[in-house]
Amino acid sequence: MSGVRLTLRPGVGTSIDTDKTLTFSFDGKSYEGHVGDTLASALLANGVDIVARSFKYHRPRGIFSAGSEEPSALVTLRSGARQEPNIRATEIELYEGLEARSQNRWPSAKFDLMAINQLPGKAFAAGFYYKTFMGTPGMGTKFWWFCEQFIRRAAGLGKPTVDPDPDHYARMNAYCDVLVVGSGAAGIAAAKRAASAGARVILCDESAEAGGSLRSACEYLDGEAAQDWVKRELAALAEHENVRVLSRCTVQSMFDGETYLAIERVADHKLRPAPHEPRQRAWTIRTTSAVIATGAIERPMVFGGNDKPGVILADAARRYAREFGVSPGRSVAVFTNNDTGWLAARDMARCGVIITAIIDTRSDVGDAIREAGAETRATIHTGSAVLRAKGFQTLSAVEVADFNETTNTVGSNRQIVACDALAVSGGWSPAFHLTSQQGGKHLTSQQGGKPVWDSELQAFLPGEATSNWHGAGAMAGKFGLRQAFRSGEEAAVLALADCGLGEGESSVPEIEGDSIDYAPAPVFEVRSKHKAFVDLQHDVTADDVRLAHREGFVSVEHLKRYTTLGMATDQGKTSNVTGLAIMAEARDLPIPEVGTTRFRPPYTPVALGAVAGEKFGHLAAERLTPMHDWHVANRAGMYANGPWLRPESYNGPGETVEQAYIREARAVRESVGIVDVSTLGKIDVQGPDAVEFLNRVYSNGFAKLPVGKARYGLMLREDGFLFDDGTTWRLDEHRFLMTTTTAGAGRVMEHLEYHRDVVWPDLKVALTSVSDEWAGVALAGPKSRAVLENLFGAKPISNDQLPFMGVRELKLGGIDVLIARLSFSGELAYELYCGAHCGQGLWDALMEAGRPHRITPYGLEALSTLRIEKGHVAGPELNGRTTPHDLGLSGMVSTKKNFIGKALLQREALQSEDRLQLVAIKSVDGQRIRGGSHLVAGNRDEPGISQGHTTSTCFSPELNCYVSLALLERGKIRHGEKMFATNPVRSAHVAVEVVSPHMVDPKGERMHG
Amino acid sequence: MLLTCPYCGLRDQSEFTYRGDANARRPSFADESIEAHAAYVFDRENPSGLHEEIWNHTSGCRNHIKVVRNVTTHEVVSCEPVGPFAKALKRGRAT
Amino acid sequence: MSRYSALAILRNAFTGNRHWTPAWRKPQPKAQYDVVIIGGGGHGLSTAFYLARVHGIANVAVVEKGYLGSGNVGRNTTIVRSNYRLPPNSAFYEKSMELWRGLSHELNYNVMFSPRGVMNLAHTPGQMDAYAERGNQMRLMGVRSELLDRGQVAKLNPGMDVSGSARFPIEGALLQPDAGNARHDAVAWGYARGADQLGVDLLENTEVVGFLKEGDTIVGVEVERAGERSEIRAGKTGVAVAGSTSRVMKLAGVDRLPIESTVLQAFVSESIKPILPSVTTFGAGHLYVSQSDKGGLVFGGNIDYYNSYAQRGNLPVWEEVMSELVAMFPNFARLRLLRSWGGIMDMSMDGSPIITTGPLPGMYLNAGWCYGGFKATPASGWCFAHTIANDKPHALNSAFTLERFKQGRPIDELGAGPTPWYH
Amino acid sequence: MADAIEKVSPLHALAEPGRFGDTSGEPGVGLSERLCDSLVQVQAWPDSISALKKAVKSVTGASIKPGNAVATKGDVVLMSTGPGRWLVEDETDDLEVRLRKAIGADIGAVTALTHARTVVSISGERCEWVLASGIALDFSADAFPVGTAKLSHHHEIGLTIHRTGDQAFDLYVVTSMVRSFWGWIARASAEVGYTVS
Repeated sequence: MSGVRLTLRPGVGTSIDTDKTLTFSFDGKSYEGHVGDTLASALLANGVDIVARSFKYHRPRGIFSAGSEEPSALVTLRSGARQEPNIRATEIELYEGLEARSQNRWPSAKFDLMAINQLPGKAFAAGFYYKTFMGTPGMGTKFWWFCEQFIRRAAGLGKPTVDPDPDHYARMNAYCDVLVVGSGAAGIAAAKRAASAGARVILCDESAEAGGSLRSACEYLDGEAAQDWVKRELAALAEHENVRVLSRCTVQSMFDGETYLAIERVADHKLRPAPHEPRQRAWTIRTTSAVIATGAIERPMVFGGNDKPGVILADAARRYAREFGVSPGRSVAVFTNNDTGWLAARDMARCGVIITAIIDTRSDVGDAIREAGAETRATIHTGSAVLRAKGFQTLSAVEVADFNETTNTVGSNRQIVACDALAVSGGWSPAFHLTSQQGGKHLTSQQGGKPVWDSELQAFLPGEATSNWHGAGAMAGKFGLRQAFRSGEEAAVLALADCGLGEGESSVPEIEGDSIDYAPAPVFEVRSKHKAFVDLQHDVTADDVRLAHREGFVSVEHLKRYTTLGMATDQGKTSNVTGLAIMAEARDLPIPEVGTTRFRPPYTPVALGAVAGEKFGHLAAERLTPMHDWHVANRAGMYANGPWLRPESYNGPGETVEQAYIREARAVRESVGIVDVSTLGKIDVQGPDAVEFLNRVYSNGFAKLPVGKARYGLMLREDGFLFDDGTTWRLDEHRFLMTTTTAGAGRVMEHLEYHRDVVWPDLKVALTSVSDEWAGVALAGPKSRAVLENLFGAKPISNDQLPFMGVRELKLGGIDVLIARLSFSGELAYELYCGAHCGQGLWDALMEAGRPHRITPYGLEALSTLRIEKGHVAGPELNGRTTPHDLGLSGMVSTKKNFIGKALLQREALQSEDRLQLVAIKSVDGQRIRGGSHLVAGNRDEPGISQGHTTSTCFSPELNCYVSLALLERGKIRHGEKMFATNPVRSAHVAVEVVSPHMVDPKGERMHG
Repeated sequence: MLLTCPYCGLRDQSEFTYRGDANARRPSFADESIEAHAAYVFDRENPSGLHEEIWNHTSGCRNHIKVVRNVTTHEVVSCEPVGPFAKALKRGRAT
Repeated sequence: MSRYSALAILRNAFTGNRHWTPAWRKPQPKAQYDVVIIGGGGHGLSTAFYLARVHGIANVAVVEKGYLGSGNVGRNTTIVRSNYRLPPNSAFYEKSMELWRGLSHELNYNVMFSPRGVMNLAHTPGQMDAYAERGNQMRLMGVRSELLDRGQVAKLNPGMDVSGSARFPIEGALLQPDAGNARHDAVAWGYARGADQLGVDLLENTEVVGFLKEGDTIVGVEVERAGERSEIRAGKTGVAVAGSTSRVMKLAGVDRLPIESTVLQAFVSESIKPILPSVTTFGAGHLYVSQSDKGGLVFGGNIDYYNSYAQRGNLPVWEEVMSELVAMFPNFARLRLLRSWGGIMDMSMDGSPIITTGPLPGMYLNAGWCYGGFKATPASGWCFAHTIANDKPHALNSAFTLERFKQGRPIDELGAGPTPWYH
Repeated sequence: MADAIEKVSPLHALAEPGRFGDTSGEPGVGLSERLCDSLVQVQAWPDSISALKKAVKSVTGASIKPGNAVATKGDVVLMSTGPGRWLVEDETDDLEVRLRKAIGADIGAVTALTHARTVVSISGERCEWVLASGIALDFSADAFPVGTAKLSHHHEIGLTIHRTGDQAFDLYVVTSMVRSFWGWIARASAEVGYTVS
């Protein structure tokens, strides 16, 4: 092929601005194009014929189409961090400085050493990989593993970058009454009609310029050139207050509930996005109804060498001539089985393209079409077919044979027709990809979604709608401008009815131009002994399809999976129907009985970053406590605890985390420490039935909890396993403040709400999450009371006024502070809650008051150390597989009342004493017990099986050794036993002694003091 | 997919949390039998076609709704309020 | 029937590939079989294969509603691993690994098992401890595992965001070096061809519409083929229909099971040159990704959280999955999603499978694979075949009972409890 | 005794006044933040809705409006957040106490949320566009009229959204996540340009 820019005049190059020249590069060579060009049109204009190599055989490939259906012309666009592999040259708009490279070749697209893949030829057919590389018996997978390295490197298309994407992405939620997909004749008609009835309309088109086929149409609408008409109408629509027009915006997926995902390419037509401009925007469009007017995709014909650069779809060739003023070759032949090929030839000729021959499989062609043919001055070969494309690398001639329409075979007459481009038309396939994504059946329609074969059009049409969508134009089999306008309006009326709106006004323009018959002859393949391709990108040949048939892979899904037909980046847009037709012929079945595969979203490939949208790099919200800044300023390492960030430890200069937490924990035991507990879940429980409700959801009793007291409570799941724990404070008769674990807050809230609403709706209980209302600070250590006395005076804090588990409200600095005497560490301790916005103030006051006692802020690690020493369970022990009995909490399980989980806790296996039970272990020789150890009887070399595992591990300053809580088989009766904590992945094997988990102050004298 | 919250109106599914089969009915509170609870907790009819299920409008009013949905087509057939205010909401009185 | 080899390929190439024969027969159903397996997916086909190969029971039919391999075996992300925590799972999946390693040979079909390693990222020290605990359990069960630090992770994954400023910084990872992936369709076709060669009848486009019963005992199935109904009698009837379990069991009068069906989506990008060597999972959410031999990134995340039989998912999972993927690999943002699809998962109440005799006499049930069924394909078939042949489970599947729920013996890896969509 | 403890906004360091994002034209939106003096949730039992409405009226002087219409009177704002449930905002500091006195346990529940929410206000020509870029609601004036409130979320961040004007919204954001929310809304506003006051 050697494309060439035509002499530009009115009607030729309607989409480009020849006054504006752009410089771009391909494979390092610099070229010029115009504003309005695509990369493909600019390459064609510059005579670049080989732009890519195919996936499997690395055969040279050129430009095959003019749109998103392109299977061949894939290039790598941009470089560095913005490098994008597999971009279709037919879609990318030319911009100044555009940089593109061919891919999947070495050293160049023209000369690719990997083309050696063609040599084994027929050996490399469908199913090749399944039949070899098994290696020899006993070798296991090694041989394949070895070969696979090379195969992987040879496969793949373009190269990805390893640099992070420098651009950002955005999302948009949009609502409308009628979404119109596609802004061709049918889409514009639908949008106008819907807007005229007052509907909110969104009109999307994947191209930069709206108009679809109108952009290259030769017809006049209301006496105006189609191109001018489109521009005017679209401008009017865009001005309409109810209409939003989105160009460069591909509707990719149809989801449930009339939800559509569309991707707008905001800045892909620029060298880089403007500052603050997203590269792409993902539109989530929720509509009441939709008009799908996505047009149709031209099909090629299958014949020998049909993949050669120079073979191009006829309508694409016509568009290059009309819109971009480019001829695909110096002499162009046309091969068709339908009238549209002839009209494409005529339109090209009118633009100045030299048409040398028109070859039609049909012998009987209408007079109007013959006239159009005559206008091109080409030699006419009816009842003929192209048997083979000839030429080294690129097309130089075609071999034409006479064609028998009844047997679909060629005769013996052969002629060589010289040409460097061949425009082919094998009929049209409606683009109902979006509606096919829905698949499945519908309540009211058993046929819904399933495509229907139209033997007149030789095409599948979308099946009955499964939801509120209405097909229009070529997508629905309504070909030609007149039908497109009419069906667009009809679809809009149906969509308006879905919205409960009136019918609006009709405004179909008067159309001057051809009346075209789109129905092709049922010819899909011209059989010859030459390699003929069905799927151009994946190199699936017609023989591969027949081989699949021979080997029994005859169902359409098997065909696809066995040959990879239709699985390339174009998802078979130009090859699926042809593949089916060849399989149908092999099976001697009508095409529809072979079936179709369901199209899957997205319609065209979508940047992963665009779907991530504004979440790219901002994966999840962080939850911060009111004292967050103080922690950071005071050298706290922050630890992600679910969405929360919590201080891990406050690391003094040169101090390790371990040194820091040991210091902090020691300070608590010896004097006083302060810790931020704002992250605990807090639920306000109120109402006349609040106490009854708590009594049902906790395994221990709450009926008799006095006002002004807190109680530790256990919650079980319905299946009897531990769910969560925490304290609940009775603030007055009908008002409680429940606390939960940090991680469990959300699920506890949902659990409670579910039971209140669904199970016991008659209980008068109000549940409100107040986790964000309260800042929480815990003071712990023998000096904690002294600190509080500094702030509140001695009396309110005395043991009488605030006994263990007591709760009261006091004033401090003009605000209310709730104080509860609770201990997680086993020391004398308090929790103080105040309004979150005042949290820092409370913290500062406590720090100030604690200064005489060298108050020490402590983090999660020390908090954990203190509770491990005390044998208090937390998240790692509440792992969803433990029961109260396992953790030594049987006393918390009421026998006097029912509660959630009680019944299934009685199941036989949960009552067994063979289960893993909570113990502590102590390192006996000073070695460090590391997290994740298992308890075994044997030495390092022969550890034996696991009898249990550690759950929470620390260095205990109190015991001066490494300790851990652990779950051990029958652990309760094994205190004193010597074992090993083995940790092979961390290369540790530590001798340990099993002890009671209550390692510090087992009688609880300190916290009660 | 969109669901109609009887209080907030038609909303995107991302605002809701799925809470399972609406026909899994907890035994009466007095019942402590393993059989009855095991059937409630573990056994599901899991039909294709119409399915009655509970959703919570977690990112909205936090009310629960009983949704009848065709699980073969994802078509939402109805959304009914459940919970203390179900009657008021059914009568069309938001509050 | 021809044996596959490099030589056979060459020989056939010289004769224009005209002499290849069907990979399996398309037989007419007999009136009676020793065993009928319902479900021509991976598990049903492997069961039939091992019945014939290991137990010498070849008078077997596999009854498939659509085409062979039309269920989850052809819709998954192809990950093969045995990095489990709880001993019953660990032993079972390690048996599967052993079978995977010899599978291409055993079947004379290249299933492209690729032991490229499975890496689970950890994002906090606590998560590292949890992975250490799992890795140690694996080691004690004889499964290789390694704990990697951040530097080692970075080295193996060019492009991964290992910076401390990531929203969920990567602390390290647990690696099972012998795990990897395989070509899913090849597994179905390899088992199909293998079973067929041993005499098993594979009945495609044959839908079970009822069960034949004598009293309570199942004695076969009623099927519909090409619009016609017929009876196939069977000494034993095995059910291995994954997402359709509840539907099929209802035909036998079993109305309730500890299973709910949900949709799981999977995604594949365009083909690119190799960039991702191992199977990698993101630990601060739910995401797994690997690169196929063809070059596509194959990935997935959580199920869509609702019951579904629609093989079609929704947008929230797309957004979640893509945002996690590009959080882990910010260089993937410009790569492009090619295709997504959905499969129906039979989610059990503890996230672990059921391979058992019963629940009715004459019947055997293989179900509850949640979304872990692909890697189990060999061991599932091997154990199910054993269970059918011997009328009792093998030690490897003896914990995967139906009764475990009522007894209080769940096998709950995540500790998520009896909420199927949490597993 | 401690010094007076003041409220500190979690956004105090983030919401610096100025002009940000695209500065090529007029700013598309303006952002600001504030804390509530009092924000209290009241909820009735199903049989005591009218008693609760009466009690609210007696305390605030304002009448609850039907549906999601927001009642405002002076500095009082009454927003519905669910069946039988409203948020009451005013500029006093003892609203909770007064409401609790008027609403006994037989009528309903009273819960202070003054600190649980931080209010982010957005105004300007492009405010619908900015909000729609992250929140799955229909922000058009027909669907979301001035003087109504809706509950929604931005990913995991819960929001109560009050349309205070044609081009103005108050968003009551969960306090612990308001910094993340601010980060998002600032990024979303950058494309259209924004001011912070």
